[in-house]
Amino acid sequence: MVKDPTNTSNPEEEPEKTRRSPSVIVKLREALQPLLEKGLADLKAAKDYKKTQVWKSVFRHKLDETPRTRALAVLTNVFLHLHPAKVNRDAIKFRYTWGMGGISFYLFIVLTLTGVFLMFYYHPSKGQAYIDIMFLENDVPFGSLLRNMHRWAAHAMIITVWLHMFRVFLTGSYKTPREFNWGIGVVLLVLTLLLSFTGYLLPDDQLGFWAITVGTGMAQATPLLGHEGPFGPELGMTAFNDIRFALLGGSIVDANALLRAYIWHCIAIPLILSVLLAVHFWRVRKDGSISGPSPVILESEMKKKYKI
Amino acid sequence: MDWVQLWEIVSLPDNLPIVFMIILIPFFMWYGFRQAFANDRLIGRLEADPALAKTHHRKVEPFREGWDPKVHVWPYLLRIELLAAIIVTVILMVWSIVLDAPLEEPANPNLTMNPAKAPWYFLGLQEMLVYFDPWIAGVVMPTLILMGLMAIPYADKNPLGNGYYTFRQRKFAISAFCFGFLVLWILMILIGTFIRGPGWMWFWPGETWDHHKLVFETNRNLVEIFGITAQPLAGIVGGAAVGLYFAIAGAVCHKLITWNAFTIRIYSQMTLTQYLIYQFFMTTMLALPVKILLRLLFRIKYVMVTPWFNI
Amino acid sequence: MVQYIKKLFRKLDDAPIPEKDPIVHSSLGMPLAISAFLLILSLIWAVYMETAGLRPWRAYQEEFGQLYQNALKKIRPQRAAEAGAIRNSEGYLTLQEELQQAETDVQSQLSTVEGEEQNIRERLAVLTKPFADARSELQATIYRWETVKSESVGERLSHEVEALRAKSFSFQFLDGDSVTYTYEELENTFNGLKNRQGELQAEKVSLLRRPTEMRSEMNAYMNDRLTGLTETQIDGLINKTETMGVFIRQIHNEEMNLVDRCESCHMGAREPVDLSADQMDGRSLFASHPRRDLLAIHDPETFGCTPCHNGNGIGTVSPVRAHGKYKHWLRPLYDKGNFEAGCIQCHRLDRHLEGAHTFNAAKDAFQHRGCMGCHAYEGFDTEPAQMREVHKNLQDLNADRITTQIAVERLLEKGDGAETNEEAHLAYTEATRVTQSIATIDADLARLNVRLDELLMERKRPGPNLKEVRNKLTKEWIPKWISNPQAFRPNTKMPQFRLKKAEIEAISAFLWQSGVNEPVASQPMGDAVSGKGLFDSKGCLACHSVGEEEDRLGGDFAANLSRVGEKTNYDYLVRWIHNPKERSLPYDPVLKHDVTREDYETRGLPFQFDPENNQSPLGNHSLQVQNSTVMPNLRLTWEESRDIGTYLAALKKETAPLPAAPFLEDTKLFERGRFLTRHYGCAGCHEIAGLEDEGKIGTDLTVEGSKPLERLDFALLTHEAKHDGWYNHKGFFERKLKKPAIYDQGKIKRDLEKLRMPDFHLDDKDVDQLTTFLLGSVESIVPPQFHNTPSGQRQDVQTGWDLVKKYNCMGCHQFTPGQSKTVMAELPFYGGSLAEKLPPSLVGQGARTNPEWLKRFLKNPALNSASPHRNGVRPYLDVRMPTFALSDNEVGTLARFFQALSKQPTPYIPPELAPLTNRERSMARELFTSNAAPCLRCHATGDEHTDPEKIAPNLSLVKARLKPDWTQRWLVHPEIIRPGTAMPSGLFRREGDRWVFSLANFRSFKGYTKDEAELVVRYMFEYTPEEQRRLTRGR
Amino acid sequence: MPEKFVTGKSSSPDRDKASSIKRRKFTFACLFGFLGAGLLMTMRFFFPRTLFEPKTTFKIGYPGDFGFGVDTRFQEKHRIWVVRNAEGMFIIYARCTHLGCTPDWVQGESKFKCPCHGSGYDSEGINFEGPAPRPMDRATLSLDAQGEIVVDVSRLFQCPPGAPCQFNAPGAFIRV
Repeated sequence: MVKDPTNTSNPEEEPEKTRRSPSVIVKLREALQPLLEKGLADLKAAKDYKKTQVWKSVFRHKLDETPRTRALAVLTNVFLHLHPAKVNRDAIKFRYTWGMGGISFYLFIVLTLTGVFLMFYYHPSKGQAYIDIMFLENDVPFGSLLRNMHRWAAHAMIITVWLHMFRVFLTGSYKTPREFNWGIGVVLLVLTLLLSFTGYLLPDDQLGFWAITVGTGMAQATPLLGHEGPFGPELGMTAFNDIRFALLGGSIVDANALLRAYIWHCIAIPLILSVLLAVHFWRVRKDGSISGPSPVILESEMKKKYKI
Repeated sequence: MDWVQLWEIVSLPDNLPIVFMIILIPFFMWYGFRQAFANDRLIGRLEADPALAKTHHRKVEPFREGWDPKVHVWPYLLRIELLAAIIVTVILMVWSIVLDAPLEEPANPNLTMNPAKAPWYFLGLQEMLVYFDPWIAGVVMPTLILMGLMAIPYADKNPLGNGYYTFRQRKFAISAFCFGFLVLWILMILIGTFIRGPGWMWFWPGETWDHHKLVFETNRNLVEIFGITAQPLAGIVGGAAVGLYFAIAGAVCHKLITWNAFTIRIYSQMTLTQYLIYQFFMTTMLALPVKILLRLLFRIKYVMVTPWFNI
Repeated sequence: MVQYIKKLFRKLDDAPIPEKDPIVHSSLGMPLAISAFLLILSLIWAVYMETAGLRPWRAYQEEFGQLYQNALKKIRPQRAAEAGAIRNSEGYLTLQEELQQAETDVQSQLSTVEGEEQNIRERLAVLTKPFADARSELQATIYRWETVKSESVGERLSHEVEALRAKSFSFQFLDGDSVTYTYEELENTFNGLKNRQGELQAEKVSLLRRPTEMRSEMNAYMNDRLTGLTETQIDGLINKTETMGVFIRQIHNEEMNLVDRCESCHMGAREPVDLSADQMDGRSLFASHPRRDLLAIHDPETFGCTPCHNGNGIGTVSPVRAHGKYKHWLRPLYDKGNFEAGCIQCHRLDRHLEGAHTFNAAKDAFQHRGCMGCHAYEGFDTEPAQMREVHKNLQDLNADRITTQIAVERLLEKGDGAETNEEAHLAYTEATRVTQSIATIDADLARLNVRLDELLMERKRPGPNLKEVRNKLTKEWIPKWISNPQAFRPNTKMPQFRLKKAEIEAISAFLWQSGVNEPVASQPMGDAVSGKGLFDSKGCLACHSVGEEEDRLGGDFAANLSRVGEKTNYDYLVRWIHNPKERSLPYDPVLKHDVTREDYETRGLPFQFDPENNQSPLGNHSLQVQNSTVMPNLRLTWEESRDIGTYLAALKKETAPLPAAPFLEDTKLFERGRFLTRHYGCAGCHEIAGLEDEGKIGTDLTVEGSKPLERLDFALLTHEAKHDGWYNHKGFFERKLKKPAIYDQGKIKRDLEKLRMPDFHLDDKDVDQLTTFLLGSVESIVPPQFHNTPSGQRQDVQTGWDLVKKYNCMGCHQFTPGQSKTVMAELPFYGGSLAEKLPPSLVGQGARTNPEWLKRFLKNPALNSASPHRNGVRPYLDVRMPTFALSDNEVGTLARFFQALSKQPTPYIPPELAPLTNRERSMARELFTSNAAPCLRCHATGDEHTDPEKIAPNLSLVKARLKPDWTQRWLVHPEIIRPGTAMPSGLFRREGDRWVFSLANFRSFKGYTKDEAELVVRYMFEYTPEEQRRLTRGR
Repeated sequence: MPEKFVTGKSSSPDRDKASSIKRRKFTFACLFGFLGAGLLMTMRFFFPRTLFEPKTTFKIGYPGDFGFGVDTRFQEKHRIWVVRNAEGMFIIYARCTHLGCTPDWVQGESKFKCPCHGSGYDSEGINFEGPAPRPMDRATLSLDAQGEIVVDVSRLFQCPPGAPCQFNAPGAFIRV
């Protein structure tokens, strides 16, 4: 039968074997020899780890600085592959893009992370909500840091999104073939504002309460759908069945409103937003990567049909 | 000059983003137009010299033969992105450590904050509430803004300036957008934040926000100036006034789109629908400042008064 | 750098094109490195903030631990010394011996018991496991057997069970002997052993009982004598300081929804050792709570800190946040001066709160400075409201009565007109039934009317009745006074209104012209010297004062009379002194005008009105027949009144005649004046013709403290306030009270738009007190079940205090041991031996007197109508217990108050005393008459001729007045009950279980075995005027 | 054929390569340091400094209120059994030492039986059957100044096999 090496290397047995006779030691050493070699071999192999099966399973390609690798690095990485392997040499210039789209996306990620953490300590119920925020500030480690980052990132994101839109307009990047993506961009902008707005109520303090009251107060003036809007009353709108009610889940800003704001803020809107984001990015790629900077076209070169 | 007051407003944590904007917007205006003008000069050169136009790589960015027109994303783009991410993170961290997110008194329906302001990014709309009824300022206007924005690509027939900064080739589009974005949105926000004090009253920067300030703001309707109050006459006259405005504004907008040969060429390519979209949104947009001026200069509340709605 | 900036601003298109591809050959290494470094820095910063920057309590706790330990080590030795002393005290040692004795006694038995128990324990140790196994196996099998379906299996199982039962177990015990049991035996032995073990343990306990008791006794002995912690406890604390971790100390109480972390920094607050600031080297935040007594009543585990102190209990990130001293926290920590504000939200219903000086002072001020004249506040000046209510009910009832009356008549008619007898019968019975209901209505009506009369008596106004101005005042003086009361009479409670000259004239004119025109009987002059004597001795100075600044004398409850001569009309003054309640004309609260002499005459009624005949001639309802002043009637004779009047009338400062004021007669000013008087709310404090029922013109202050800051009108000072840091409730109240007009500052208003609150010239102390009061007047954040809502006797006490304050009883009497000296006691006339001439202290009054008698006494302190000009109980006192014209309701309240104050059971049932036998009576008489016990030499006897030189209360009242048990205690040791009394102590000595008269032994007392003190008491409770005369004849 | 790529640094030969390598190392050190620290911070975040759980110490009345044997009246409220025998009183914390279920007191067989895996304990909480590894734990009890029993279930006494039994430690029982 084959001697199981583990047995021989069993520490209990060893001393008594030694007690018997030197020849046994010799046998033992012989038996152990191949194991030893294997071990050394493994160590050697470990030295250039890039050859190991594990490594290869993770990195599909070499990590040298050849063009091929660089292309693969982008293409084989789920996160990076929303970039093409190569881009217009000038398109990477901050001067052209202002980097606002990317920064907005980064901020969105930051917001998602911090937001998830905040949810661990927040109950969307009247009274408790406010106290939770105070606990966050006073006894949760890094609680206030997280909350601040969440709020400030939200503000920053709004600015960056606006600037992004501004830039896209200035470079005329909404023009054919990118009309549709511009539309999505506008929706994303709105969603960003709504996210921030719904978040405003959650601390359940005066600031949020009145912001929401004023904000939803407008909704009750919606033509036809609001009980104070033109033709609203004529259509039988009251404080209990109009659009504002739908938003607040009541005729006043109260527990229901808080809960609704919470769910819109934490689940519904982020979901929609992420989906649209995906579309947005995908479209950027499909519409031929980012718009420019492309060679200038001269008036004189406008198509014939533009001639009068 | 009440510096304390000024500092109080500026140092309000929630107002900081706006302070940032005051810096960022002009910077990027300059940053963008700097390239636009560079391109315009290039375009000028090329227009003047067809030969050069054939050979030139047609960008202001430096370029030599043999340089790869495309570069690898890894590392050239990614390293920039990494840098950007790090810098943003640092800014955020510092900002969050230095400034606490506001937490005011617990919500109390019986006591309204004075001034009670919406989140700063909606202050433009809230400012509009001064000049229009909620259903316009709060509902119709936002809807129109969005629709208008979405309509832009389809209404703008100008094929030039696609993918590069230029002013000369898109004078009208760019000025119009800047007007909408900077004046009607950003400026309104600034007013709403820094100018509007307690009771939504107008305080010049550095003026003390006095809760007891009294101002002469009694408003009247346009028709009342002519002593017309009785419905339906008032409604009709008001309606007429509104109509009149749209007629004039329409004419102006038409003039703008047929300004010179170039614009006419673009105009010639517009379908009727596109033209109407263009007219509709332009005239509506212009209506805002008009109404605002009417209010600020002539204390006019409504132009058109009907039993169901007022404009 | 510079050229980099140049590059930034250079036109893009004239940038030179580099040789090498700038993208490929540029490096971002440096910027990346720098930004990454900054990233790390920001991270470090964040971690610092988290661990230290935002967690100040960490440092505090470290520091506290150190300081506390030092402090403890300092005090340890003296504690040790004290404990040692006690241990060596002979009492302790004896106990110790006894203990040892007890232990040795039980030693032998104990050892045997323990031996056996030990043995059993060992056996059990061996048995338990196998037995447990066997038992569970057996039970399991049995269960299977019980529940199995099939016969055969059941059969088999039954055998198994048998086998298990039969199975034998053999054991080898440690003590050698080995046994073999069947299961049964095993079970029995096991249980047997268990039971035995139980018995033994019980036995042990009973054996050890005595020693254990001794031990606890010794501990008790030790603890009773220790003044503080023991050495070991201190050591325990020192250990604690070493082991106590650094974490947030938190009090959390669900039902109070309270979370307080105050003790995370203020760690000394509840430590068992009293820590002063300088023990903790000057760090006052570590000192322990200065008022343990309060903590004992308000257990911090339940009440936390913030309910009393305010502040943000959850906050821990910085002192400012935790103390709630920032814009968005609605309940900032109370400042040092205003601590007692915290009491009010739960103790609102308490009129007098033991130990809360500011609280009490503020409430007094609010009542008697006249704040309540303009400002409503829960619990103050309730009479008008009650009156309105009663009036309403009266009207309703009357209406009912009429309707039912009519109903009755209808029914009777129906009965008369009925065809059949039955119908008639039915109708009549119905009628009688309804008539009865009328009777009940009448009963209610009567009750309400009584109550109304009471209210008419109870309602008092802070200011005098201005209908009497024409009789009372020097005409020209009125405008002078109104223009600036303080100038004429410093620290009067009449505030200064900010009036224009014209306004003053108008108001004076209105008041003058609206005054009644009933001439006062003119009085001859009296003797000023005796007047002064009377004034000083009769007790006027308990409320009034004379003299200004340093030579001011007397109380500040009522006016300072130094210059009264300049303003008053002598005749009126005399009438007032004789009976302040006397009005020139009665007021009709229903018809809302004074009833004139004509009204009476036209109806052929005598023009006479007083509490007895107070019905209005104009309808059957009560009149207000008395001035609504708290000034009591001192029952002076007309002579005395004149003398005092003469004396007062002479009190002047400026003798120069006042400038003429013709406008007073100007009728054109009347309406304007009336309007202004109303506008400035004069009627809040004064009774003014036509304005008797004016409402309060001020805001309700019951919850002023929790009014949102935004609603307190800082007017143009808002900005300054924010700037100088007093933009908060405290700041607002303080400044408003100090300078009521302050928030008009800089505003341009028409006179009538200006703030109306007049200037009371409050000193800083008053301001602080009232500020505290207002700060504390909030919507309570404490759930109601934690509030103090006095009921039963505690309520009686509070309602009682209301009256005591209302009538300034403390001016003459002492109520609680804690009360500072009375105004009277501080007067110079009552030095040393004359203390007996002071009004009696009322500490323990409830235990002393019979409430029924007390009521009679309060109604009329003279206790007889025959000769009213004297004191009923202590005729020998110069100072006179006045008649306050209290309503029956008030009298009852006071009686209950005293009972409650000395925790007496109510109602009081006088105990039955055994009647005296003849022998006892003769004994008592002998005692009374003997020179050894000269009771009658000091005690008054109700005899007008002899009483004045007596110095002790009237004995003939004892039966009615006193409670027997108290009387006996008093006889035995008066010195303890009232230190410094003239009543001699040691009249009786203890002999076995009875008290024996110690000053002499009379023949007749030989062989008397009962308690002699009790004998005297019983005699005194049979004491009558006849007996009195008999005795005096005897001498 | 594109020329040889070089990243992160210019390829100018005179440029010192080593320094740029160092710089890169530094940069990555910083970045990974940040991420690592961030991870730790995140973990710390899940352990707030305070809790709002019900009190672990409470009063259950005077020794006189309890007869000999097992008293289950506080099982619902506080999850404890009060046991009194001739020697004194102690508190069994009603948690099976196997997997933490709450056993039931079976009066008939005078034992505690755990519904989850059938562990059985005798009337003093000593395990004698089933998988339970050790007797049920006992809560701290003491008499306050008024002689009332104060129980603290936050400090439990154990009697694990092979380790010293804490059931006789002061606080685990009181003599009455």
